[in-house]
Amino acid sequence: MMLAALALPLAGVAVLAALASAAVSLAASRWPRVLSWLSFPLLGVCALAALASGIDALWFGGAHQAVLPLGLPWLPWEVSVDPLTGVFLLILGAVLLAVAVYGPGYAREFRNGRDSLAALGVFTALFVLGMLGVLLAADAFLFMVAWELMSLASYFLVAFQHEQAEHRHAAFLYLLMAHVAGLAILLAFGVLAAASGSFSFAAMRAVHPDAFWAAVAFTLALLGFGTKAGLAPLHVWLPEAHPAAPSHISALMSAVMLKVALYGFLRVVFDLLGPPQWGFGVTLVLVGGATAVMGVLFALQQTDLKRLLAYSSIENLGIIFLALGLAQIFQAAGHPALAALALVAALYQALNHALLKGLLFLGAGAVLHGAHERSLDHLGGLLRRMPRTGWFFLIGCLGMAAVPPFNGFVSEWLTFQAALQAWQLHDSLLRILVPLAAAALALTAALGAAVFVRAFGTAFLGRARSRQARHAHEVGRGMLAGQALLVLGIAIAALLPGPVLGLLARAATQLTGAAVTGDGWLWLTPISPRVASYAPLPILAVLLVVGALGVALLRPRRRAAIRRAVPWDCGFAPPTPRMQYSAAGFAQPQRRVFAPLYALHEQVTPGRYELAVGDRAWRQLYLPLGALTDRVADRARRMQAGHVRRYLAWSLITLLVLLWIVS
Amino acid sequence: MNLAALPLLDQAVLVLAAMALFSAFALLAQSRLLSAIHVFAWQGALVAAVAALTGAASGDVNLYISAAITFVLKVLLIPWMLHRLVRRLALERQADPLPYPALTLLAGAAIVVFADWVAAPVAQFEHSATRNVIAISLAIVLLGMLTMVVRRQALAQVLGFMAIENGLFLAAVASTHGMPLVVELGVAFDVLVAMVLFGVFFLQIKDSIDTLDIDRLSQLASSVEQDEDTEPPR
Amino acid sequence: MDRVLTLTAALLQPLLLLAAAPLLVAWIRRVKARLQNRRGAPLLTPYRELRKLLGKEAVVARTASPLFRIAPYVVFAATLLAAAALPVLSTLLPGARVADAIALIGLLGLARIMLTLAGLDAGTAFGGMGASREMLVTTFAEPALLLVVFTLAMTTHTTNLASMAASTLAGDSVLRPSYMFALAALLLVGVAECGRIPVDNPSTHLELTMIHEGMLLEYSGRHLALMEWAAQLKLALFAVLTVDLFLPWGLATRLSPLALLGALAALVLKLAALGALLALGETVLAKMRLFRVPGFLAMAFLLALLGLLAHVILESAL
Amino acid sequence: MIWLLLTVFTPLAGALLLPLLPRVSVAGWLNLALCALSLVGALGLAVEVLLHGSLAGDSFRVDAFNVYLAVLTAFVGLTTAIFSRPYMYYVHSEEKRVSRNGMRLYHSMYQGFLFTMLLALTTDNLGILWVAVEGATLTTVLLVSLYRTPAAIEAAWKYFILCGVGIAQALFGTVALYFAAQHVLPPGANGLSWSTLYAIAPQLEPRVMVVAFVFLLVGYGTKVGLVPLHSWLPDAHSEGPTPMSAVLSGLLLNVALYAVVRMKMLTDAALVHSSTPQLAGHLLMGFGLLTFLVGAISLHRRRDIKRLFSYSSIEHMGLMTFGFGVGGPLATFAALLHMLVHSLTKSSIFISVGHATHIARSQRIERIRGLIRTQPAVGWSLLLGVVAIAGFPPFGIFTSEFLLLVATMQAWPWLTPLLVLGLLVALAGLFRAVQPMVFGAAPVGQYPVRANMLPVILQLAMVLILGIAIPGVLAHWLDQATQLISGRPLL
Repeated sequence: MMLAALALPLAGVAVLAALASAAVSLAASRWPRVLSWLSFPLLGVCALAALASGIDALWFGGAHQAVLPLGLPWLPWEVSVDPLTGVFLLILGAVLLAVAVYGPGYAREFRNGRDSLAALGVFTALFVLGMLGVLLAADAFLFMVAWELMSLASYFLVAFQHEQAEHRHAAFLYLLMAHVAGLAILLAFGVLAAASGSFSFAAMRAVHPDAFWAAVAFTLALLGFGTKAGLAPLHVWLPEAHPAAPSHISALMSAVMLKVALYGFLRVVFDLLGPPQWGFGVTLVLVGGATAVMGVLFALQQTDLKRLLAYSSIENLGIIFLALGLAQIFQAAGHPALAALALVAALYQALNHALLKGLLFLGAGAVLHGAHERSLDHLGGLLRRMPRTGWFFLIGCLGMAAVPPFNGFVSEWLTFQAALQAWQLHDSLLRILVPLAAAALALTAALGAAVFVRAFGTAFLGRARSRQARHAHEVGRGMLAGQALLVLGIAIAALLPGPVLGLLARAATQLTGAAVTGDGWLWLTPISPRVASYAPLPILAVLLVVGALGVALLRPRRRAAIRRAVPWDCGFAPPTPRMQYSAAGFAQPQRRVFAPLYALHEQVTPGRYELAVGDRAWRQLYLPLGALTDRVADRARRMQAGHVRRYLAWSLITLLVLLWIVS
Repeated sequence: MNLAALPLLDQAVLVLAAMALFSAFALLAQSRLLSAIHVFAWQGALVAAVAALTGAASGDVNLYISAAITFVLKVLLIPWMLHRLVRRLALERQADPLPYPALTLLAGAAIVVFADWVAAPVAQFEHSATRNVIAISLAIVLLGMLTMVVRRQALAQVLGFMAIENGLFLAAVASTHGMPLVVELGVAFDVLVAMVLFGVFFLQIKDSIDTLDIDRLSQLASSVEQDEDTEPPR
Repeated sequence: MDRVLTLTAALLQPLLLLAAAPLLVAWIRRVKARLQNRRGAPLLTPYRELRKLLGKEAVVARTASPLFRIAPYVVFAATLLAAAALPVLSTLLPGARVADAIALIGLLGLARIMLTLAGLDAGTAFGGMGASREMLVTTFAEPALLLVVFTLAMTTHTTNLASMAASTLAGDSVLRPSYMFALAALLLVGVAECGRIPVDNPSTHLELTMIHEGMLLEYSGRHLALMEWAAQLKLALFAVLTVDLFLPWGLATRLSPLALLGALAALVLKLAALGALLALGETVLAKMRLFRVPGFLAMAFLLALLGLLAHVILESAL
Repeated sequence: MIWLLLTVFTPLAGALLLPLLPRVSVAGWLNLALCALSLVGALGLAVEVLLHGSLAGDSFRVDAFNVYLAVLTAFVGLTTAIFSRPYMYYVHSEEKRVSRNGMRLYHSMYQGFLFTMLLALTTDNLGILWVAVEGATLTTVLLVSLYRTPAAIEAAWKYFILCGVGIAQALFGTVALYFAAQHVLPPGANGLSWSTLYAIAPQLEPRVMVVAFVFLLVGYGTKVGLVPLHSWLPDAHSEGPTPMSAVLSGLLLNVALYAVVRMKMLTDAALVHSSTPQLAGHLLMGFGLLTFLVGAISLHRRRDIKRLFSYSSIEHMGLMTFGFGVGGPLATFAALLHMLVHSLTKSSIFISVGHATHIARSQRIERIRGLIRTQPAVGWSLLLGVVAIAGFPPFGIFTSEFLLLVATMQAWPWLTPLLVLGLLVALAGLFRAVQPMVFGAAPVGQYPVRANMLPVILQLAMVLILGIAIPGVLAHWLDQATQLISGRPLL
């Protein structure tokens, strides 16, 4: 089939388009228009090509390989496209397309500033290039090069508005953690390469390390990819870095880069590492569950809209890793079909999260653009000032809250279905663990709904809490179109779960060897109709019909439909915006309930209440590490005492000790 | 091998080497600068004599040349330059007493024992009579370093440095009957240039900190980096 | 023919529940009044209230956005849809294929989210307060409810409510410890979700204790009618859910008129008993302070979890 | 042969000729031209080696190992000369920190330094190697004190004393080697010729060789900057003029390491039948690891930008030493590649640092702020240089570190966590210091300076290309060197 072989060339087009975008962006420092007229359109081309390549790879299946004339003589760069790559190319393409449409409008803001547009364009393109490279790489060397390129380019993007000290701090932390991740991954590949004697994925797939080294490789991979994916307690960089970047970059980082980390983990642990082990699965379930709960609890307390979204990303990645753990457990227990189901649930969740979080970050960018404010305590009433952005944002929020008929529910439902098959396991420990994981998931889902009710409710509903919010304006057509594209994607994922699942199942089949079907275009029946099924289209239809009937039947015929009046509020004095519930107040009950998990700093002075919700991991893990480094550095410095006689003594002692050793 | 069975020349070499070792100790302990320079000159003379005697024993012409170079350089030229410096810097009366002379000398003795222990496997491999001179030369090298560690006077440090050179030369002569001539010339040239540079430095140091006590040369300690008010130059 | 019949039944069952929901509320009020030695209002009062509200002018706060006016319709439709997934009379229910138990909980979630957003929309203090507290309740109630469903799903190997009920009907009656825990949890969750004493008091507008009513404070006219009706439907829904899951006996497994009539009679009896029980509870118990609510809900969550664990540990080996 | 003479003796001629020139500006240009000429020679030499294999003569030996270092030396010498011409002219005519005689001395010694470097690389005679390395100290010591400030004099004094003593130990080691050789070789043979020694190495007495190696290691290791012998290095690098820092970090350390590796090859060959055949490698690994870790941790809490980067040099020298110590084709290849890319990157960083200190008119890190705002070219090149030196792809240092880690993973898996820790600590230290310098708002009253960024762009571009694809010729060349050192080719 001709079309089947197109996946790799299309991916190549995407890579070239990203390269071209980077190259032309260099001119943007002189001609700012280059960014809007060339850089972003080229990224759009890249996105379309990636999208097409991903769909092609998923549709036709099979792996396509090629060797590039780059790299080291005995270690050429190899690339390949297979269904697993396809899933993530699809995600990358979809989000990048929206960003490419959205970007020009957003970047116009920077034309008047002092920040370099060329840097923005070049590093955006390199960032995309790095992510593409990670997805396409079929050998460890290219994978690492692309991985670090991705980290590095995104570092520069985080540091883009570097005149703000907190952005610099975020960028530094990000780079450091990215390096931790990179080195851990490198070591994981080192273990695999030591076993197989080669860096090519094909060779690694053929020869597996023994159980001990497999565990080492798994731990390293979890450490590396988990850091990038924001698993607790390695997540601290994420809520710092994602908000610091320009919003369309935050969208790419949260929606795509985290998925690329997920891809890497899948590639290493599910594809290359060899036979699954239930211990790996248990680890993943525990880490994923803890991350999800932690992420959502912190998301609930954030007042910065973008930080909130970042913590929510941590939560979602936790859920995804939990599902991966289920897949690993099922696979190890000899239930490949269930493993495939859990894997599909994870992939579906990844796709949903990419679309939703992309939309929400673009929406947050629009809010920032329209109201110049991203603190929930200074927003309010934006739904009336920025209606289109507002409704798009609502769709994103409902999707994240995982309610039917939105897409977030589909993946949550699939995960629950997978977890509920735990009765098929024979080990009683696992049989207890899996339902517990489901409980954690349920808790997370409920808290997640609270997070997004709070976010949407304080930012878009109620009344403006600041002058900027009162004078907010709707954003331009390009930025709206970018969001609309993602809404389109969300609609497809929400309403046609069968076909989407059919595509994603190719990747799950590749990794587990078992098939999952969606049962037609209307129904989602992963196991059997008796067990469970779900059909979002009828749900939407009924909602619309009932709603329309209600409006039609209840609308009064003689009078005006409604009368506007001052809010009632139990008849007290006319409420002012300051009397509204604030974002901090909204989450106060949960703050009390979960108080031991937060590092709270509260300060009450007459007429003022100040609250800072800190991350315990930061104070108990990272600050001591930093202090330790400084202490060791100071001690090492004492060697350099400045006295030449002491240096000579060092020299003499070294000589004597060495002579003593060898004699 | 019995000492008495050795030819007279070899016996003389051994005696001279022992005296060179003693001079290294003298250099270590001597606190007056001018006397130390004299001791150094004597050490140079002893080493040159060893070279000449070894040349006589083996009939190697190169060794005579080496001995001559050493004599000129280490006995005449360098002590003369040092003398001039001492006079120019008005250091004639300056003493540089050791903080713990007894301990230092004991450490020196320990170093000699250590040097013998290290050199034993090397020396047992040579059959000529002068093999044990290798241990002596190693000891002189290490004692030179010790001198540099314990002495605070810049000039005394230079003497230690030059004593190391003497030890090296002794080693070369005793173990291998001298290095190839090119190398010897190169070494000698380097020593000469080094001496010139030392002279330049003394003047510069004296200019900048008004003393030659090298413990005062500790501005560049990393801990000083913390100091806010000292602005290092570019 | 069969298909048409099933579809009709599927359409009629939620409508039946919708129609009967105010009656259940009236019944509870009546029993409660009797327990308090009052006569109580006639059973048709809730219907009259609804009719009155539907005829009234709708007043909307100036500060509210369009979402405020859409929310009642969404809340109503979502609750109704959730009811459609519930076997009221018969286990032959196509609606249960569209949305299983998890989707039912999801639809209730959708309704709740719209409700809380509407509470926040006017920008008033009480609306925000109600929304915030509602979210606190959800935080525990929703997962507890899910766990209850999971416990039963692990036993019956399905999350389809109709299949669950059918499976319980078909099996022998076994005394399961897990069901005991799950039932207790479900009752607690139902009380909390429907805003009944001791978590919330539906018959008061005392400002500082309001949860559900706080969110409805700005509503009037037809909007309020829809919201109230949806709340009544939700109560009925929880009642039916409880009996479906734990006491399905009487449900029609065939679509014969006789079976359906029997099912109706059984349902009326069971709901009446459950309503009386709730009324009794509301009479005996006092409303809790809000800060004790998390403890109450955590207890529900714990019970649900215990149910699940009891199933895994004690029953699954059977 | 003619190429060799051109390469090595052009700088010697320059060293003798340049002080005679009356005009400073002409001397700067001539300095540049002589470097270019030397580079032409080195390139010719490289082509010759490539076509005909190693050249060996009476007292010189040019094989794949040293010819690539020679080209590198000549190249970095040239690019630094390009940088140094306007830089030193500015120091001389604007800042008035260096007199005319000082400028003459500078140019003469610059060429003299290059001469000693190239001589040390191409000679076959271990004695001449020693003389040349000592000569490198002597030529640079006056340059370190060129500014005549107390700190500069102190740094130079320490540099002189420590390296002098160190190199004396190397001479003792050389004597011991010669001694061992004399017992095997017939009288009249050249016992200091490396080629000869290497040929007869298995017959050399292992116990003598061990002692000799210790002295040579401590001696040349002092110049490499191995911990705890490194104390002179930060002082000397930070107090001298910046072009000197660039060549010291980029070249001198390499040449010293080259000497160590040559000695290790001899020792390995001699110890092959003894009870401790890996002794030299283990010593190098231990020193390398210690140096690497101490260098990495010392990057933290620095106040002086040039000291910062000199510690970075120490760290990287440790890494290379470790690589050579691990041995085996992969690690050796990695270490060779690392030498190459580290030299290019580090000298480019020092060039950027030079401009940065001129912009901020201070060497203190906390006074250098907002470089990208003030002068984007300088800011970005410093930042990109640091990115490269920290081991990020697509720069070449990533490749070499990747290979080194993998090689360690295969041979000594339990040492890799230490390496990884060091790399992390180093990255944190570097970026902690560099980020505030390049980013952020510019201080008031800070203006751009005239800067020629060509050398930086050229060198970083080369490092970039090496990171993406190593040209076949170069890979072949490195592989030949790998074969020489480790006994087996990689390809």
